[in-house]
Amino acid sequence: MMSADETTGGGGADGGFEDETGFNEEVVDLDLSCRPHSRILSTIRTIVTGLADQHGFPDDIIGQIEMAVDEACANVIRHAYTGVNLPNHQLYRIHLRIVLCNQAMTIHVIDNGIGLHNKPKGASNVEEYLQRGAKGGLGLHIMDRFMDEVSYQYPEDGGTHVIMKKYLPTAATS
Amino acid sequence: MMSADETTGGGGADGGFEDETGFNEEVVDLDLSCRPHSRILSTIRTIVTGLADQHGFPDDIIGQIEMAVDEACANVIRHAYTGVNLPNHQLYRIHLRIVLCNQAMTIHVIDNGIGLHNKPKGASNVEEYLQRGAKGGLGLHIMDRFMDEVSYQYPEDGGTHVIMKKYLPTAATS
Amino acid sequence: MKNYDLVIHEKNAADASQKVDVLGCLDSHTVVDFEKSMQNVLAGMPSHLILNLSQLTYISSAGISALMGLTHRLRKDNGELILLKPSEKVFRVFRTLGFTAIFKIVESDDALQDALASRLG
Amino acid sequence: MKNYDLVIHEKNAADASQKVDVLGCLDSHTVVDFEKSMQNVLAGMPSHLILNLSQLTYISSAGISALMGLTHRLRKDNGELILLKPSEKVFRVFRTLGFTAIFKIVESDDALQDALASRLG
Ligand SMILES: Nc1ncnc2c1ncn2[C@@H]1O[C@H](COP(=O)(O)OP(=O)(O)O)[C@@H](O)[C@H]1O
Ligand SMILES: Nc1ncnc2c1ncn2[C@@H]1O[C@H](COP(=O)(O)OP(=O)(O)O)[C@@H](O)[C@H]1O
Repeated sequence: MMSADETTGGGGADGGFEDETGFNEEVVDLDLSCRPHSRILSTIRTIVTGLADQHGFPDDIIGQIEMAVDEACANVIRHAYTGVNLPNHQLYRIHLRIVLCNQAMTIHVIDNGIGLHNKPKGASNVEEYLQRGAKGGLGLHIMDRFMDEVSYQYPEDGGTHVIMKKYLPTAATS
Repeated sequence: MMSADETTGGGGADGGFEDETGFNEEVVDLDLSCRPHSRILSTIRTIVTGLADQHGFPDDIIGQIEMAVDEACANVIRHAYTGVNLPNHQLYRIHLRIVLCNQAMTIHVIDNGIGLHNKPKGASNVEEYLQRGAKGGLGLHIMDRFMDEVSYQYPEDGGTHVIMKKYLPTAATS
Repeated sequence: MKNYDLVIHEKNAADASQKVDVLGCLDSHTVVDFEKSMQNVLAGMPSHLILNLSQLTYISSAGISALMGLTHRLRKDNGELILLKPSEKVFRVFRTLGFTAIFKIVESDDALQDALASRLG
Repeated sequence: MKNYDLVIHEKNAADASQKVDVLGCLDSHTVVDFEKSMQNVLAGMPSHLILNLSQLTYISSAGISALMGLTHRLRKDNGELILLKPSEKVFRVFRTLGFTAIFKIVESDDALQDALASRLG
């Protein structure tokens, strides 16, 4: 039913995504790409909430997916390319891949930036966030808290590849 | 705060779209890409209508943009790759570029297919469509009828690049 | 992600008309199933085919072409395709493109009864 | 494509509190303008800052951090940031993340009057 995620390979450059979905009738997948400017965030939220709604998620969960994706993209915009010198200006991008299958919605957020290897662990709760002086860590915490699965990959050629998955309520209970 | 965008230049390598937007603060642009399967059409319509709505278009015009884009994408799916043998399966794609600026929404629909060079002119009205036995031409007619500007480009390396533009009602009357 | 469905009603014993509710969207994807289902319906030789479009949320040129095909086939046998209560959005598309002059469209169940009575009476 | 705006009301002459309506979304993009505007508002030394969030449709971590910053700055001067009537969606985010225990949130204009009276009285 969802060959898609099982065989998932790397993200990578534009068009270099591996075909991971085969021709499964039940899967819809879509690549998005844009410049990493914060004014794109509302556009991305409109797209993600529209697709989550069409896919049958209830409103409260749509809000969670919206926020997790917004945080991941805001991180690319604010952090990924700081002090990075890429050979080609077209490499400064946010890439998204959205995969809709019977049981879940999976969103990949990919950049070619400095990488999140030695990331400050996301605050595991709000107290921790406050102890740090309410600075940093809240975005990663929100992604963790609001999505069912979050994982990070670090493509060989650099950058960060975040994969977030949310199951449809009915599928989760079955 | 937003170092990223400053150094960002042109549009996509992604199919070689030209950058028409420069660094205009008011412009949002976004590349989309997916496999040319008809089940993606409802997903594309959800995205396009969501963005048109966010951009302030009234419902009746949103419906027109929705239909024009749907027809252009359906044409890629049904016609562009018929009998085409591309060297790489990743070239069988629909590319969309959506540009939102102050006065208008522009949608590019691009394929790497056989090209529409000797296209049967879109039916210029429904009578003409009926005289042909109600076969063909209605899709191109709808695109022409519902959008303010429609133009076709034929990239050197093949395929079809349709550009459709719709002005915001207030901008059009100013 | 169900955005297309059909409800095929029993053929009316009195006048041999048949009603089908079309739900969701009729686009280049869903029209394949729609045409197959309509072929089965027409095989039952209904006098008239009534498509209830009140819950049709979207129609593309592929959907319109399918309706044109049905119209022609039914008229050949002195039948009629009747489009019942199209939503405002779908009606606007028919009107803008000039299809209101071609399709038989009725806007209420009363008008449907009148239309059937006048054709069959 | 206006999806963020502020309405900055006159400072209340009686209790020196000030109200600001926050409209639309407070995300990583719009928070830049928001923080600049709030700096100007705080320069006027309001006793309390009341943010009317009834028309706030979205808030991200950047928006929440900005509210945290305002809370701290106001409390330092014995003032308070009061969040008035957040929409259900925004309130749900505050609650799920534990911020209802940190922010001063009031759910009606009556409750706001009570809160101001008790703080100033
Ligand atoms: N895509 C990314 N590339 C590089 N660094 C990142 C990325 N995403 C997050 N980070 C790092 O992780 C930290 C924590 O991120 P987050 O929890 O969103 O909080 P904040 O953005 O407020 O610092 C950031 O400060 C940044 O150093
Ligand atoms: N992207 C495309 N690539 C190749 N040929 C196309 C493309 N778009 C349209 N065409 C050609 O133009 C014709 C008219 O298209 P259209 O008006 O949509 O009607 P229909 O799809 O019903 O034939 C198609 O039959 C096809 O031959």
